[in-house]
Amino acid sequence: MAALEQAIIDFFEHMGLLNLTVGNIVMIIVGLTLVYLAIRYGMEPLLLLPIGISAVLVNLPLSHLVNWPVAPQLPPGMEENIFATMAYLNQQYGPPGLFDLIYYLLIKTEIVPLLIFFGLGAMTDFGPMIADPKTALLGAAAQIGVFIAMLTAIALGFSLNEAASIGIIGGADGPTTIYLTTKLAPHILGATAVAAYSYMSLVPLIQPPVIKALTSKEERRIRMEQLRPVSKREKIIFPIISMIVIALLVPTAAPLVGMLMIGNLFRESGVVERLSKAAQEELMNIVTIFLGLGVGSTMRADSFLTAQTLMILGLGIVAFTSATAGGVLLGKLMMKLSGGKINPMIGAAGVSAVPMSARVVQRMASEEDPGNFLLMHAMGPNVAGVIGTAVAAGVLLSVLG
Amino acid sequence: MAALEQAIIDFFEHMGLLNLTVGNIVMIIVGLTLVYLAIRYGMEPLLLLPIGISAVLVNLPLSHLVNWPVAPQLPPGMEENIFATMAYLNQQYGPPGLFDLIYYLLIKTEIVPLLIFFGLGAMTDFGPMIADPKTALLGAAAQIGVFIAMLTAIALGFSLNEAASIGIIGGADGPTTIYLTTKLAPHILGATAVAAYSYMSLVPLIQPPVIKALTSKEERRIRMEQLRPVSKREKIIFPIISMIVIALLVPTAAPLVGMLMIGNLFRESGVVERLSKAAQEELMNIVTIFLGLGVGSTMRADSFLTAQTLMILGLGIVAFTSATAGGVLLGKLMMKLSGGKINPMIGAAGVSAVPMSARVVQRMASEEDPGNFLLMHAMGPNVAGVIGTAVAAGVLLSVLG
Amino acid sequence: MAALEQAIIDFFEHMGLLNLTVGNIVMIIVGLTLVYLAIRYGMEPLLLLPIGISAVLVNLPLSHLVNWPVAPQLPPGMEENIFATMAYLNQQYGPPGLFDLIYYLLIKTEIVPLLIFFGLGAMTDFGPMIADPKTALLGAAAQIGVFIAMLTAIALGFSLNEAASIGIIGGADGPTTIYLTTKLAPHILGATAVAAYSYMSLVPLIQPPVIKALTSKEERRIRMEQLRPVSKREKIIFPIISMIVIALLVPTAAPLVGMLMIGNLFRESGVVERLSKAAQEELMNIVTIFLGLGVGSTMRADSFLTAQTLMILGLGIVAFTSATAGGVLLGKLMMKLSGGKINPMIGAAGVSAVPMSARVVQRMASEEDPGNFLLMHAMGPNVAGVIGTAVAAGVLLSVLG
Amino acid sequence: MAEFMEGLNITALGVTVVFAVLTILALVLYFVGWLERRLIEREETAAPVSAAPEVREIKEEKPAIPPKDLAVITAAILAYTAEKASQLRPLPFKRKVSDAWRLYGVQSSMEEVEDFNYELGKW
Amino acid sequence: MAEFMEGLNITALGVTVVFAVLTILALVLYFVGWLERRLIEREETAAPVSAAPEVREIKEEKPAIPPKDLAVITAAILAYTAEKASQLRPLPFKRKVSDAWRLYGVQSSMEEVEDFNYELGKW
Amino acid sequence: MAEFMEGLNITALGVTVVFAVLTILALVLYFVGWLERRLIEREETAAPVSAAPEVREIKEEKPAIPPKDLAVITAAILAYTAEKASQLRPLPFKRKVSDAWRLYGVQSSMEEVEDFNYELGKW
Ligand code: NA
Ligand code: NA
Ligand code: NA
Repeated sequence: MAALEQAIIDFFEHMGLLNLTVGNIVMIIVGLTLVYLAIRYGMEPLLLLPIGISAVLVNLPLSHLVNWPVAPQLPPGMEENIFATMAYLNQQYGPPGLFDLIYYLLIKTEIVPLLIFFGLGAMTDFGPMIADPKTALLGAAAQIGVFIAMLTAIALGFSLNEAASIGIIGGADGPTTIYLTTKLAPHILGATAVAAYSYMSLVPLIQPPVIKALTSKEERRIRMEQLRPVSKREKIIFPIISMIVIALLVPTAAPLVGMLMIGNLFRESGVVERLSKAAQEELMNIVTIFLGLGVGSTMRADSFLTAQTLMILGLGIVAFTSATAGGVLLGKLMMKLSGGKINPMIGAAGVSAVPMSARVVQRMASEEDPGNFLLMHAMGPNVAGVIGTAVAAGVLLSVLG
Repeated sequence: MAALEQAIIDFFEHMGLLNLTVGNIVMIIVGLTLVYLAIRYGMEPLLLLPIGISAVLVNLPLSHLVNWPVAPQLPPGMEENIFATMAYLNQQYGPPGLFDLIYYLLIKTEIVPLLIFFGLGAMTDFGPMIADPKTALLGAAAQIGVFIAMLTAIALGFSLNEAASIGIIGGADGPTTIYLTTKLAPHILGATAVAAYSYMSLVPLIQPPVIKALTSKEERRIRMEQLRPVSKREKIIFPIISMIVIALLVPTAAPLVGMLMIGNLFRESGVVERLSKAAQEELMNIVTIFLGLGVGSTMRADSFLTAQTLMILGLGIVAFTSATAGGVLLGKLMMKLSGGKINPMIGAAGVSAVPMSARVVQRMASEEDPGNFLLMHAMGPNVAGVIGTAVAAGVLLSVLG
Repeated sequence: MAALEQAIIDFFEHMGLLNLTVGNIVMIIVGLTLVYLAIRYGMEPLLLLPIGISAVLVNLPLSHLVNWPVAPQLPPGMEENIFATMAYLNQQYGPPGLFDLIYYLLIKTEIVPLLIFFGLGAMTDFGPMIADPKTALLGAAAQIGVFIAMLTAIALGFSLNEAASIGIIGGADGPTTIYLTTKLAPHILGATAVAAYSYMSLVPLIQPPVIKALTSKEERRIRMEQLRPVSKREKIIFPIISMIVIALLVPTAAPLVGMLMIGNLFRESGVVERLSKAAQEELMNIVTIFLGLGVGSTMRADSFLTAQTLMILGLGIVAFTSATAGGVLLGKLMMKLSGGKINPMIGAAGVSAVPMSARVVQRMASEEDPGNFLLMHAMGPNVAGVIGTAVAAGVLLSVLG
Repeated sequence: MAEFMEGLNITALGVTVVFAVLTILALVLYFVGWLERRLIEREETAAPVSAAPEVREIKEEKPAIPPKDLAVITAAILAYTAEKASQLRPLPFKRKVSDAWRLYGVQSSMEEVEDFNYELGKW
Repeated sequence: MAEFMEGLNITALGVTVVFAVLTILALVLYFVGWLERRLIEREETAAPVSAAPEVREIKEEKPAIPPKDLAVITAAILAYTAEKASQLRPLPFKRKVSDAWRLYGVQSSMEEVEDFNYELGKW
Repeated sequence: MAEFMEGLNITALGVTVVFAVLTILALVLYFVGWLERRLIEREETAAPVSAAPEVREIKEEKPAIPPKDLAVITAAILAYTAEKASQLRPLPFKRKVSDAWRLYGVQSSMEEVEDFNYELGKW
């Protein structure tokens, strides 16, 4: 009977409830908040719901879904060797939990972010950008937000690597943010990923005041000419040319842009519909599940509950706001140079968050003039913004990686 | 010409036919029997067909689909380190065959059983249990079968770890059985998995006599009130609450219950239909294929053809019978306490095997009284049984793991 | 400011454009040619499009999608150990790029080719071969092309292992070619894979002249009796029997034939439609994407741009031509033995390339006599050719592997 | 024998824990149900004006189809499907409606771009 | 030259084995076919009463649709599909029929629960 | 402060590169567009006889359905779908049309074998 008592005592000592820390409780509340926002307000539910619920799960103590730290102290020289790292972590912290495997095998190796880019390519119609290539510059201008946020982060005391990961939030591209943060500053992955996806879904709230502040009513009423048609041949050539041009200029952006463009070629070629569908659906869905669970599993009290995280969330706003401003200001310049043929608002769509910021522009245009249709014109900068952010990430990687 | 003769002689010496052992032949027959049962009688074909046919394949000598042993002798300290284990096995036994990779990378790491639970969560409607929470206790009562079978196994000379893996068969949950056996006693994985799935499909034969023996005609004729409606909000809150409550109480059950409930949240949230569909279909199908092939590949003559295996198959009946009895007996108690408002038969549905045991109850009810509809009431204990078995597995893991 | 200048100089020094070699440019053109052929002429687009575009991508310098060599110099004893190999490559060449992971983890381990065979099995109807088993011999005769091409390759100075990989191109089975080349001569994988898939799509051009040269007009006009019906039971028994017979005789062919037949059993059993559909669609599509990208990523200037590659492309024609001739000649023998009941053209369909060579035969038959329907008769040798090539690969592996 | 004693201990622990956990879960569910009923009551007292409109949106009105017609249509479609299954192969997955936007003018294009599923969700 | 001789040996071995294996396979298939015919004969002698009913079940009767109607329906649906493809987006995957069971009473719920696919199969 | 200076340098580099890359890309796209227009012109001068027929094939004629009919059919199908969604479960994936070939004669079998998707593509 003593043995039974002992077994019961042992069992209760290892009960999660008795090991719950304040940090755990706060993180569980954070996770539940993300779940609530995703379900109640539809905020990027495909990412924020899995992220939120797995943040809850990994903060229930001793649950063995994560046994390894997110940013471990490794012996010198091991950092770069994923196989040695995993064997070492297994030795130090015991066998991996499911979420450790997802994080280390699928996310840290960049498999998942790159496959997401592959699927995005298969989903994206670059037609509007091909029809009016000058709008691509607006996609470049919005990247100014990336660097302004980065500089602000440095000023606030973040390291260069952290600051670069924070800045990229302004690119409004979830997978790019995850890709860069995983490489440069994995310990803040949870914070930057959550910031990126949260603000992407808040674009309709963040952008309009900035746009209004920078444009006059007349400017917002400018109508634009209809876009020229784009042939199937151009759409097929586009991903090939883009891949080659960008990879030759910024090799560090090649993985992101390459996978994006392979996906797009699958889409536009018209001869591999099976594969294009798989990239957009079965593979994309599976990969999205793993991305959400893996990112959420990095949200542990010790690395997430810091003043840094709050600052990162604040810097996210800086990033989105200055990115919007950058786009609109170049829009105004292009308006002047073109003799008023370009509506400066479409610059705001350079913040990718496809197609939300393009829709914001369309909505604001029709508020001023119900007959003004800017949507397709805004899609040009919008898809260019995806490429622009990948290039910016490439530059940051080449300098800091 | 001598060289040619030599080549031909060499070739024939490595011909599988000449290396076929009696054990191989028996295992091939066992595998073919499973295939036959799966096709001819529809016995859990999604698992038993892949298990059976891969058992045939791995017992064809020298076929190189499996090169590594299922339960190898490892140097001390290596057991827990999956990466070191695989490198060691590669060194000792040569490169892995496809089924070795499936077994060691996907099943032994628990990836597959947990993803199956994730998919099950996305497929399961916990509504009936939410509508009538007291039926959850019947799901607990059926777990008594787990422990009775475990004690019987110990009495028959099995080790504690083996006995626990055998007992869990009584939970009537294939993935839980595979999860626990892989952790506690991998050398009997083939036997426990086959027993679990076989008896799950035999529930319509095993349960009725037990139920009849323990209940009177009057008891079986008891009609129950219709269940109350369950709101969408309750269905969303349920997986979150369950995950938190169970993981806090039994952390070792957290992986199973956590993945089940994440899947269920995906289903009920209504905002991530892409992911919920992927969990139920594309991911589930792929994972099921690997589960079946991986489990079947462990059925080798040397570890499967033992007296133990026959005993395990026998103990499986003990487990299912006593689980059914446990559920029905608590059902009778609840009937008395409720003043005859509860039909004791629904206790039998605590043996999960969703939804088969619930259908058995429904069928027996309508035999006695064609107007008696117990199906939804039996679904409560039925889905609760899944949770109950996961908790039981958690307890066994925490004590023995 | 000096620092800025330095950063810019550094950046440009690592610009891909400045590191582009002539070899890279040629390989990019080769890749683009494959893409063009796939899109413009529909040449096996599901493989040649991914292969072509990833060949382009990996030849853009410094792009970090591939960091590891395809056929590295390894310390003695490491060759066979995939885990040690990867850890070593990581140490030597830095972390793996996405395509390195695909190649080393999915293709070199044979996971992908075997899963493709699994999917092919689920797609293939062996009915015509079951209905008329003697046509299986024509599937054997076509394998003569494998050995003629192999002997020619040896005569041209290729090593035995290389020659075997080149010969198997004549089997007209992409996955078998990839499977065997990966095991015997990984450094020529790109060349043999491209040759196999290219010539498979050129079958309608390659076969007719050979067939015409070997048959008379009268022979081509021979009509054949309608095939007998095949029962469901026979179709279920076929994959099981074939797997057992072939694995017992040629164990080295067991992985290929085993997976093919498991897939076929899933198809014909009729009880696991979910899994059969998954094998044919979601799993197949995903695996095909990885196969194409992984194979394409091996097409690097240093290993691909050699005189060997041109010779391999030439030998591919030898292989296809002699395979066709082998089939037709046995067809003529069987015609004589059967007293003119067998049309010798169906022997050409023993070159698998399912169902293209069978269609070639049908088309040539109806040109001579519009009322002559040979398609189903040609499907027999056609599917038998898949098995025949797997057996031939098994023999080559057992002698050379 | 020692093993059997330990087995008994584990059994006692296991049965206790399983029952405890499911009892606690049941109690929590009763509590959630009670809360839900109170919330619904309060929402109803707060009248049809306020609160959680998106919950109601879900229950869209659907025009009733007379059961007989429904049966006829069902039968027709099923019969049709059965008949055609052996001849029709699935239409290729229609993925690219794309160029529509420039042909049908700007208005129709709006809908299409909203279809643009980069963000993988709805806005 | 040594290599070429070895190649010849491999060729001899390979051709022999390939032909041997496929010949054996063909013989086995002839045997299976013969067995099958005998089995069917025996089943038929054993009369329409007994044996393998599940094989026959498969061939369900289906009500014939006149070919002309079939063609018309096909044409209509194809034309309709083509026309709508650019405007209609796929209806969201209708996954949760769920609450139906409490609305439509117990009888209808039976069918639904049988749909419950935890066991991933049919019972 | 040193970090901030380095940040400024990175910013200068980054903004330059991003603009440079997208400008080059835009120029290339203008060039491709110009080439495309020239190509189309040349194809048109070369008359309807020659050139790229497979591009045109794509734009198949489709019989127009009067908008009103279209709306009616749409409404009917949507209403029907909504009504049935809770009762109908998806027809099992019809995978094996198989034996058809021997029942319907050799002619029909041709189509089926063309359906045979080993090569995963079209011929
Ligand atoms: Na962007
Ligand atoms: Na259970
Ligand atoms: Na072949």
